[in-house]
Amino acid sequence: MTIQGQLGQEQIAWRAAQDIEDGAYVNLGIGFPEKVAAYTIEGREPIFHTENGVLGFGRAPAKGEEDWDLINAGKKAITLKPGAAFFDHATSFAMIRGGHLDVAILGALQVASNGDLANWRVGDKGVPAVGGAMDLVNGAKRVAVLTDHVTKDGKPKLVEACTFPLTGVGCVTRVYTSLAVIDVDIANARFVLVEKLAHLSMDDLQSVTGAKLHVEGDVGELEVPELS
Amino acid sequence: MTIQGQLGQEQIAWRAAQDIEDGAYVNLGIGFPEKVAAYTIEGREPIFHTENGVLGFGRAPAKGEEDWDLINAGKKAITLKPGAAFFDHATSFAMIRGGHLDVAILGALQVASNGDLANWRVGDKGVPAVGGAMDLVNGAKRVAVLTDHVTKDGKPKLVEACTFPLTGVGCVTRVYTSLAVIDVDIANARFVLVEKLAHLSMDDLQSVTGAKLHVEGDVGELEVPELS
Amino acid sequence: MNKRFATAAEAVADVFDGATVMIGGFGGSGAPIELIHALIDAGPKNLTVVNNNAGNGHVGLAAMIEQGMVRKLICSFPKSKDPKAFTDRYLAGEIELELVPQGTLAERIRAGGAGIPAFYTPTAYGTELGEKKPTAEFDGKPYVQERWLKADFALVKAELGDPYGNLTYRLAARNFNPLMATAAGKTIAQVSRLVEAGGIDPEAVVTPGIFVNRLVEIANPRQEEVLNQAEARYP
Amino acid sequence: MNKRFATAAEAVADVFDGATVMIGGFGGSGAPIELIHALIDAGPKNLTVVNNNAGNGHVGLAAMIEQGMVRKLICSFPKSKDPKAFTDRYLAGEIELELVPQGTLAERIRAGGAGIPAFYTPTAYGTELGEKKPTAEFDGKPYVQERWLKADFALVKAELGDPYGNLTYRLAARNFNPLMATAAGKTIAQVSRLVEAGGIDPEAVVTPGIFVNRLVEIANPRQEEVLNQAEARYP
Repeated sequence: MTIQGQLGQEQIAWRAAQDIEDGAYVNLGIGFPEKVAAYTIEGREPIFHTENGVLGFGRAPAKGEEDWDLINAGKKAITLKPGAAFFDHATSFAMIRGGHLDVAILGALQVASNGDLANWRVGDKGVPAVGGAMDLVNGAKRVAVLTDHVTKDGKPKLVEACTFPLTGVGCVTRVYTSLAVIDVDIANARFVLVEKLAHLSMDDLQSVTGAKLHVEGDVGELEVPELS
Repeated sequence: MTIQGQLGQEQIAWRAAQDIEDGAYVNLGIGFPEKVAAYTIEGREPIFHTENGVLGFGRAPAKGEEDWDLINAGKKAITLKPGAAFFDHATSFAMIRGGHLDVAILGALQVASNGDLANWRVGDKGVPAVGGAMDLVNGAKRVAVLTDHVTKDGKPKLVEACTFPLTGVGCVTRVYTSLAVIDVDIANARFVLVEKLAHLSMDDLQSVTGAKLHVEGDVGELEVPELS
Repeated sequence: MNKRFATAAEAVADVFDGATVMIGGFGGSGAPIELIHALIDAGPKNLTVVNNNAGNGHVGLAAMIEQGMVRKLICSFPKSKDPKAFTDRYLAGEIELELVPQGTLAERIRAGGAGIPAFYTPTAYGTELGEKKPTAEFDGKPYVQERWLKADFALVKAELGDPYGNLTYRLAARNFNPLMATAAGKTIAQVSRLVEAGGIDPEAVVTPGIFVNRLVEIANPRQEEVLNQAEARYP
Repeated sequence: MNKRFATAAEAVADVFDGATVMIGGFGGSGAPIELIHALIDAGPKNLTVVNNNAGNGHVGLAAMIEQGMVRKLICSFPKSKDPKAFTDRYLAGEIELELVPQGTLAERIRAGGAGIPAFYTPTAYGTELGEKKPTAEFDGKPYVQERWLKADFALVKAELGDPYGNLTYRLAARNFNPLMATAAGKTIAQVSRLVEAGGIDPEAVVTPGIFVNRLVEIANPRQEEVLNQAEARYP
């Protein structure tokens, strides 16, 4: 099944940015989740944290202006905003593990309806690398995932139980996909549909989702923003 | 028995200072042990640590010159030497517990021949207070004790087994007393006499010591310094 | 982002009866006297207070104890030049004392802030302060298991603060303050000078703002030691 | 007191075959390139290296791996733009990998420096990186027990240093450096500028000198990222 009008990565990132509150302390995972920062809502000022010891960083510097001692967890050059702070790695993960971060936004290979997340390793092949993902999912007050709704070959990424190695157990509370916004009711191990693309039927959405989508009250319309 | 020519506190502190090496990181307990700093040997530069977060402090300021944000563990005003550093309490005790301090010098109620130390509490009466003593005895590379050889009413302070509540188990390696310098062979639970007052017989010294004093090789003469 | 509160009274107004409150300082050095006195004015009861000491004289923590606000004290060294406020109540059985070795106290608070529920330390092994605690051997050496310590509120004293809550500390007044700032639900800092964002070099920040919820500027803060030498009393 | 060594070669000369060596930095930020290259010149073998990453390109840690000096790597993220040095040897079974979540790696090193033999963390519970480790429940939540990590040597990169070994760090080049400085038998720091005693404000010291054994001044240190963009190789 080919679904028309799916959100692209930028649009998914835009949607996730709508839920970030003013003053929130936010860690964005390497790659796709980094895009969320660009869609910060006017009038709100989230403070971005990077594992390697910076709070309050801003956009990338102009090309040629990089200082390679000033990078983010993805090893990309960054700049500082007024009110930034540097600290060592133990303090950085004290912020994470100690529950001081409001939001962590990560990518996913699979998310299960019990909140389990798999996002660090496909199988036994190649070089495994975990970085700070396992700390983030166990520490942030809210753990959100950005992902295409299905894999490149059309398999569900939202599943009953993860088959890939886990990053964390019962940790994801909201998933932003190319088709929908879905909350995870961890206590009851179920997905609860929050928003979906207007033109997409419940049956079609369910058919590309690997676990039952529950509905409580109204399902909102997932906005398709026009991004320049 | 009254023993003539015993060392006073200043003289005991002087003797302990002879064993502090150049460049050693040293923590001096509140009160009597603090006197050791005054007898630092010319040409040696120990670096003094205080639990409340200062390395590299110096003498007390002149009266009226105190800054009460700059104090030692005994809450006495101090001054800084060039090369000093401030740090928080977790870091301060990381220095202690992590084995970074070369020497801790403490007072004692009792020291046992197995290296046990009792120095924080006499019994169940009154208000108990422990401070950093239990951390120091478990962390410093070398734990030395300064003490009168006997209590005010003549009872041994060097004993077979402590009867007062313990500060630490098997921790003291050397004791400087008013009569002698005694090493503690913790592994074999025995006191080994290093130096004694020249005019004091072995029998007289043993008679005021609560555990057997072993002798290995020569016993040195405990110097009686003339201090101005 | 502005964590500034206009007055100490507003900053501590929601400290509730029965709350656990960490109070920074080592003796008078780093003690947030104005926040403590504002808390005395507010008057919550049955507090559990975490501090290295138990107050000195009749101001600050000693005054809180005299006002009967403190049900339990968690500290390492409840002695001072003038410890009467605590001593009288302790000997009368009116205040509970949990005595903790100083390094263990610091590490328990740090663990609370860092999400480490328990750790092992050699400190207090084989002593009465290590009794009744789980023990374990690592590499042939025995250790005591200690639990994290957290609080509902932390009152800390800092030197500079900015609107984001970044803090620096003056001299040895740092001590427990940066640790306690990390371990409380609400961390309330009094700062001697509130600077604008960017007014603190990011490399010089000691407590990053993520750990701080509220800031009150108290220029020329009082020093407990100086108050005691003047035989001050609060209220 | 003067911990200064004249050259990087002298400072790393006693790193022995089979030693465990912590190397500071996060990617190229804070990586002590000159110390690493001096170590390559010295050529000890069978090293266990602790670093957040596994090198990038053909300089620094990647070059050490290419020289066959590294028997085992303890890290969180052995990937980079050009991870060939590690990847080839890892896939050929020529190098052992202990993969540790980044926060656990930081905390284990910090614990090593602080005399905490073990601690509990929620991180990795229920995952393959938490397998075979002791677990425990605290307040109804499950945790994994992790052990301290110590080394024979730590190579760190700092900005300012004084003869007592006090250090500051530049921007985000701080990262693992201050932790590793505390957790090694011998900590060797390259500093971009060696100042005299008193040349660092005591309040601005990040690593107090007690944690540092040796200092080498390397003015204008090379940056791994810049070297890699120039496709540099060492030796």
